Amino acid sequence: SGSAQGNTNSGGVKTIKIALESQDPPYSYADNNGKPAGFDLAVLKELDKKLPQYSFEYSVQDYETALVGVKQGKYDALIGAFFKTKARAEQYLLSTPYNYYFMNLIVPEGSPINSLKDMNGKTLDPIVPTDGRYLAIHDWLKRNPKVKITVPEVSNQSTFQDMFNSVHDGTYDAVYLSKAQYEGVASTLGYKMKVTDIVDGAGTVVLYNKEQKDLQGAIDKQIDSLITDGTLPKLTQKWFKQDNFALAKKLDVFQN
Amino acid sequence: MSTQKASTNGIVITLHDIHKTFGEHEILKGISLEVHQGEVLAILGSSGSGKTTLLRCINALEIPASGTVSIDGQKIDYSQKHSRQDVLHLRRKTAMVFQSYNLFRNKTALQNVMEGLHVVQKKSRDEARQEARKALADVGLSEFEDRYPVQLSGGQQQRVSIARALALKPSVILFDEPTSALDPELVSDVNEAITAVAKTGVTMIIVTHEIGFARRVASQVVFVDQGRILERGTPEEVIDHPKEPRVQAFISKLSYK
Amino acid sequence: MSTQKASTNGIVITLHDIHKTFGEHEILKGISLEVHQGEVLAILGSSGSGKTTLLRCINALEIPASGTVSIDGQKIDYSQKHSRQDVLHLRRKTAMVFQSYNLFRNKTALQNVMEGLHVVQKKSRDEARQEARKALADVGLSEFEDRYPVQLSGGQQQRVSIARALALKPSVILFDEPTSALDPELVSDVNEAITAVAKTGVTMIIVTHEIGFARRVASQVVFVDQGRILERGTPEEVIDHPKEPRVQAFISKLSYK
Amino acid sequence: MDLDYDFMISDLPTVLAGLPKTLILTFWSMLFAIAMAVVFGGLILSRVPILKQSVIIINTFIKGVPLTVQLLFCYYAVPYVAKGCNGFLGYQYNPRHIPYFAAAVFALAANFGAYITDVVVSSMRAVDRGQYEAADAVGMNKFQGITHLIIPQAAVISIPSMTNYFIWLLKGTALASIVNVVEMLTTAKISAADGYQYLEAYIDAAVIYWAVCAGIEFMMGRFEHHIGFFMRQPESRVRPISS
Amino acid sequence: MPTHVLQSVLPGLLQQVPTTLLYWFVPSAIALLLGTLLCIVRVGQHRVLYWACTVFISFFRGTPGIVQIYIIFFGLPKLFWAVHVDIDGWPAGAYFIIATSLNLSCFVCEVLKGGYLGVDHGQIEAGKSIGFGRFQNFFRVIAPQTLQISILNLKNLEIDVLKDTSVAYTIGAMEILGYANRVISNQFGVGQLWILGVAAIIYFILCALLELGFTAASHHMERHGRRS
Ligand SMILES: Nc1ncnc2c1ncn2[C@@H]1O[C@H](COP(=O)(O)OP(=O)(O)OP(=O)(O)O)[C@@H](O)[C@H]1O
Ligand SMILES: Nc1ncnc2c1ncn2[C@@H]1O[C@H](COP(=O)(O)OP(=O)(O)OP(=O)(O)O)[C@@H](O)[C@H]1O
Ligand SMILES: [Mg+2]
Ligand SMILES: [Mg+2]
Repeated sequence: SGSAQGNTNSGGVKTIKIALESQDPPYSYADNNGKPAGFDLAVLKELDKKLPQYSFEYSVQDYETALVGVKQGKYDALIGAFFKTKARAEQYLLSTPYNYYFMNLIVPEGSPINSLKDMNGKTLDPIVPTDGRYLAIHDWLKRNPKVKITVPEVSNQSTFQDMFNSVHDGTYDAVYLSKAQYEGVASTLGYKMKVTDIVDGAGTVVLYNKEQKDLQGAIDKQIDSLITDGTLPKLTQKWFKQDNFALAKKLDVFQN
Repeated sequence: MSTQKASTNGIVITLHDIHKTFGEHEILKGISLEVHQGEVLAILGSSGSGKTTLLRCINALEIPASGTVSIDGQKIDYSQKHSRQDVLHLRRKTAMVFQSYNLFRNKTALQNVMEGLHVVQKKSRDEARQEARKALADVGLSEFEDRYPVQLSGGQQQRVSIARALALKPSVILFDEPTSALDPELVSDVNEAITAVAKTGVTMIIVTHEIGFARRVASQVVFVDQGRILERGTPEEVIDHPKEPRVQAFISKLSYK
Repeated sequence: MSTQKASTNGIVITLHDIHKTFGEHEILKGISLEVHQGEVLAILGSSGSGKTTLLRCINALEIPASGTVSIDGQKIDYSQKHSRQDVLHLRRKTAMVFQSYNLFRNKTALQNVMEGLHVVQKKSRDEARQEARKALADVGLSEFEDRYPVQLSGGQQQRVSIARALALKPSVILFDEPTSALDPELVSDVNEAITAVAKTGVTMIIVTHEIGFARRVASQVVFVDQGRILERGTPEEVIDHPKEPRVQAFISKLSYK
Repeated sequence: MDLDYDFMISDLPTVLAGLPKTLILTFWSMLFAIAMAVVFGGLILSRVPILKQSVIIINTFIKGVPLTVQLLFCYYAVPYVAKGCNGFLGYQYNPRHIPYFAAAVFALAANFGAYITDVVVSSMRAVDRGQYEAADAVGMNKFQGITHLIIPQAAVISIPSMTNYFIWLLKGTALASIVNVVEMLTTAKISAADGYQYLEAYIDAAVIYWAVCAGIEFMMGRFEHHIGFFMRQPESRVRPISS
Repeated sequence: MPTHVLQSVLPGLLQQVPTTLLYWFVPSAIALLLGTLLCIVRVGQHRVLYWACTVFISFFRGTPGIVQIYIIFFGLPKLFWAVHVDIDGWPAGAYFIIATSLNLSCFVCEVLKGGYLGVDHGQIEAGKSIGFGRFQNFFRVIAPQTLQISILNLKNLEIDVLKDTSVAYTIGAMEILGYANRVISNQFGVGQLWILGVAAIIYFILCALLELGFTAASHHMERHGRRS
């Protein structure tokens, strides 16, 4: 097989097909014209500049299709704010983190909740089990066995607005989400919510098809150098108004 | 050869000035008719003259444009409004044998005959079965009672259809060419069955092309032409000594037999 | 009354030892038959004796269990393998008039007749239309050419069906009770049409219950009983002086006419 | 294809555990869909003025709007309805446990009811006119004729289409995940979330669906064979299209 | 909200209408042909072909659409690659059309089969008796009458295919509902119901047109059944 085995053109430049997840703004999404957009794309563009032997070709794709597509070799790599897990490492090659994803709790104004520990005995807004947040919270709970938080499961993720509504009206106690996502809809809510300090964080990685060892090696090297030379921290500053790498170091989740 | 069965009984069917049109075509152009109880009326006429349509108007399978039909005290005036109940009551006084048989496809021969007895006349299943068996035997189909219509020959289907009507013993039975698929032997069997039922006071109207059969079984004959009754009388009168030239011409064609 | 039309022509149809069963019932028990060109063969027999089945076996609408059928040089031995092409060629030598007419219900009367001429015989649409018109006129249906089957009376449908077969002018035409829904006048019209076509050398096999019609139109008569040919000969022989007791009994029932 | 076969095998029982929910959803939806189709079909066939037109408009609307969108509307509407029913017949509204199962059945039944209405109408119309007349002629009233003769024949005619919709509905229940009803396909999806083996999990689900559908096809085939004897051309008269 | 939705989203949604129609029409046309062929085999007597088709149909009827789409989208290029044909560059829409055509064919086949079994056998015999060959009988007698019986069910299939074009976005082929979902997600779910509502109205209009068209066709086909 290998319809996606990169084609090498006369100049020795290998074309790499990269899928971007389509519905995860601001990290990775398709703009209204269907073109890829988002922070992850900006990272890829930086990487492409550094890798003269490769030329990246982007396509935005639905979440599951993208995952299946990389595994089947239709795409060589996939990006879209993916966390790392052991099970995933068995299915794909994973890069080192090119960014860090931070979770906050969004609670009603005046709520005493400031951290996940304050959530002991309380209930989070429901999360779809296929969502990265679901893994993240359960991972955290495993690391903090004394804290008991109820995480209801649903199969249809409600919109951000509805999540905040159901915390605002007291159905649930907090939404487990990133600050950036809250800010995306804050102005449409009609009321204010409190965003706690960062409660957890994890690196996000590129997923490669298992055959793409070389690509993995090349990109990993460049990610490290882009972090060291400050390109990626600057990029996070531009997109998220904060240096995600510095934050990660502070929270002790930095892995590079 | 035929014997005139003079009727001393009351009138069972009265048709008055029945008109029926399909689209622009006027098929029945004012038919009036009276039939006495126990009488067997044969309707003769050429193809397309409106015989089937007339039978269908009698039991309201076609709704006439105007005119009145009354059967055994049940009357409908088609110029006025009439309810579905009226139609049903009228229809329950009659049974019909269709030109194309119209057996219930999902029922065996026996069930075809039983159905009306059990469902409409509310007879017990056993009683209905017994009567149905008898009716099938009368038309020589005892062996075929468990066959479905698709498994029967043309003549067998036609006989089931006749048995179905006879078993109901309604006031009036309407036959549309009941012997068209039957051989001479069976025609005479059916003739016997019909005559026997007529003796019990059931009135019959039979559309037929078999003049011999008409002469033998009918007490009255009408000749229909282009939606009008041209001549009526006893079989002798109409068949043997027709007055109208049109009827004479029609009957004369028989001579080749 | 009938005239024997002695045949000097060659044999067109040969059936040899045709057997046919439905489930456990053996319907045809070895039928052998020869018909000469231009001959009109009438098949008599009581209801359920297998007449329709025999006709259907001749043009392979039913596949016999064994036996051979050959029509106009085209032969199929049902004991051996035969191809679909063989069946089609055999069938194209024949046309059939069904007991239940089987008109194409989505075609008008005219289209019903044209269909075979245009599609099978590849005549131009105009030519087909002209011939179809003529065939319809022969059976007295010129006015009805644009009607759909449901808008026609039983006899009219039957005549369209006859016209459809006659117009094709095949080697052999098979008629299954072609006059069952026709009045005496039309029977004689149809008789004329059939005789006219027979004169052109077309061979016909007619299943009929109308002994008069058979006698008038047929040059040969066979009597079928319970899947076997009991007697065959000229109309005079079979109808007027039958030898077999079974046939005598059958014919005697006619006497009531 | 590159598949994780170990996962496929180990995941099969997990996915299978979602089957009962799928079957229950299918059962109730089909039941109500048929009930609705019979009523609506009856109104169309009996030509009750106004009602007939209303039914046609309702059906066109139901069919014209994607089921996903309808379910999403249910997703938002049901909490309000449920809140309104608070205290009714002892029902206690709990915003954390919204009765979405009923909503899923409702939406699926309405959708398939609209489709099956056409099956009812066309099958009833396909019964030969002569059969209606024969029923009239033996004196049956409309109801008797329809129940004893027309429906049994229409039922046979409708079996192939019904099988189509039955299977379609079985698979359609997967959309119930929009209103948080977790049936088999969603179970499969969730089971794949950790390792991203979506294709493997879906194939597991597909195998189970396929087996169930084959079962349905077989059953309906037997059923038709059983009740449809009279509609078939006997023996040799059954002939393929071509010969 | 509503006016905003109309101004910003409606033009984009409307731009997707031609694609939607394409994703609807091509599979429909293919399925009519392929479904007919399958149906001929399914009512025929060729045992091997019969079972092959039966398994094929049972697969496409019995498995979730997403699996079929994935198998075509990911599997087909590999299959072609095995014979050294590179179809990897085909647009996603092409795969969607292939998958939908196969799936729809199977449903069409079963609908037609039901219709065929409803055709009065006498009609078919009449065709044979006037000498129609297989194809003539098929096109002149069987097909028109089968179509007449099946048309309501075909209509429903077509309506469903039209709506199911929305599945195309799972492999990145865009049409109305996919576009709506994209816009919704790009604004973090704000205005979800309004945007979907507008999309639903567009679908509804298209489906209502289909419904009208088919009803007219069905009425036309039944003209010969009316007694006056
Ligand atoms: N499909 C079938 N299955 C079982 N028996 C059948 C089938 N078709 C016909 N028969 C039986 O075969 C016998 C002969 O039928 P056929 O139709 O040939 O009779 P026929 O001579 O044409 O009679 P008729 O004059 O009544 O039309 C009948 O007894 C009939 O019941
Ligand atoms: N639905 C219809 N639309 C138009 N004309 C019709 C319709 N039904 C019957 N007719 C016409 O009405 C006339 C009378 O038909 P009817 O069936 O009553 O004839 P009939 O006397 O029974 O003839 P037959 O002896 O041939 O059965 C015929 O000319 C026929 O063509
Ligand atoms: Mg008539
Ligand atoms: Mg016969």
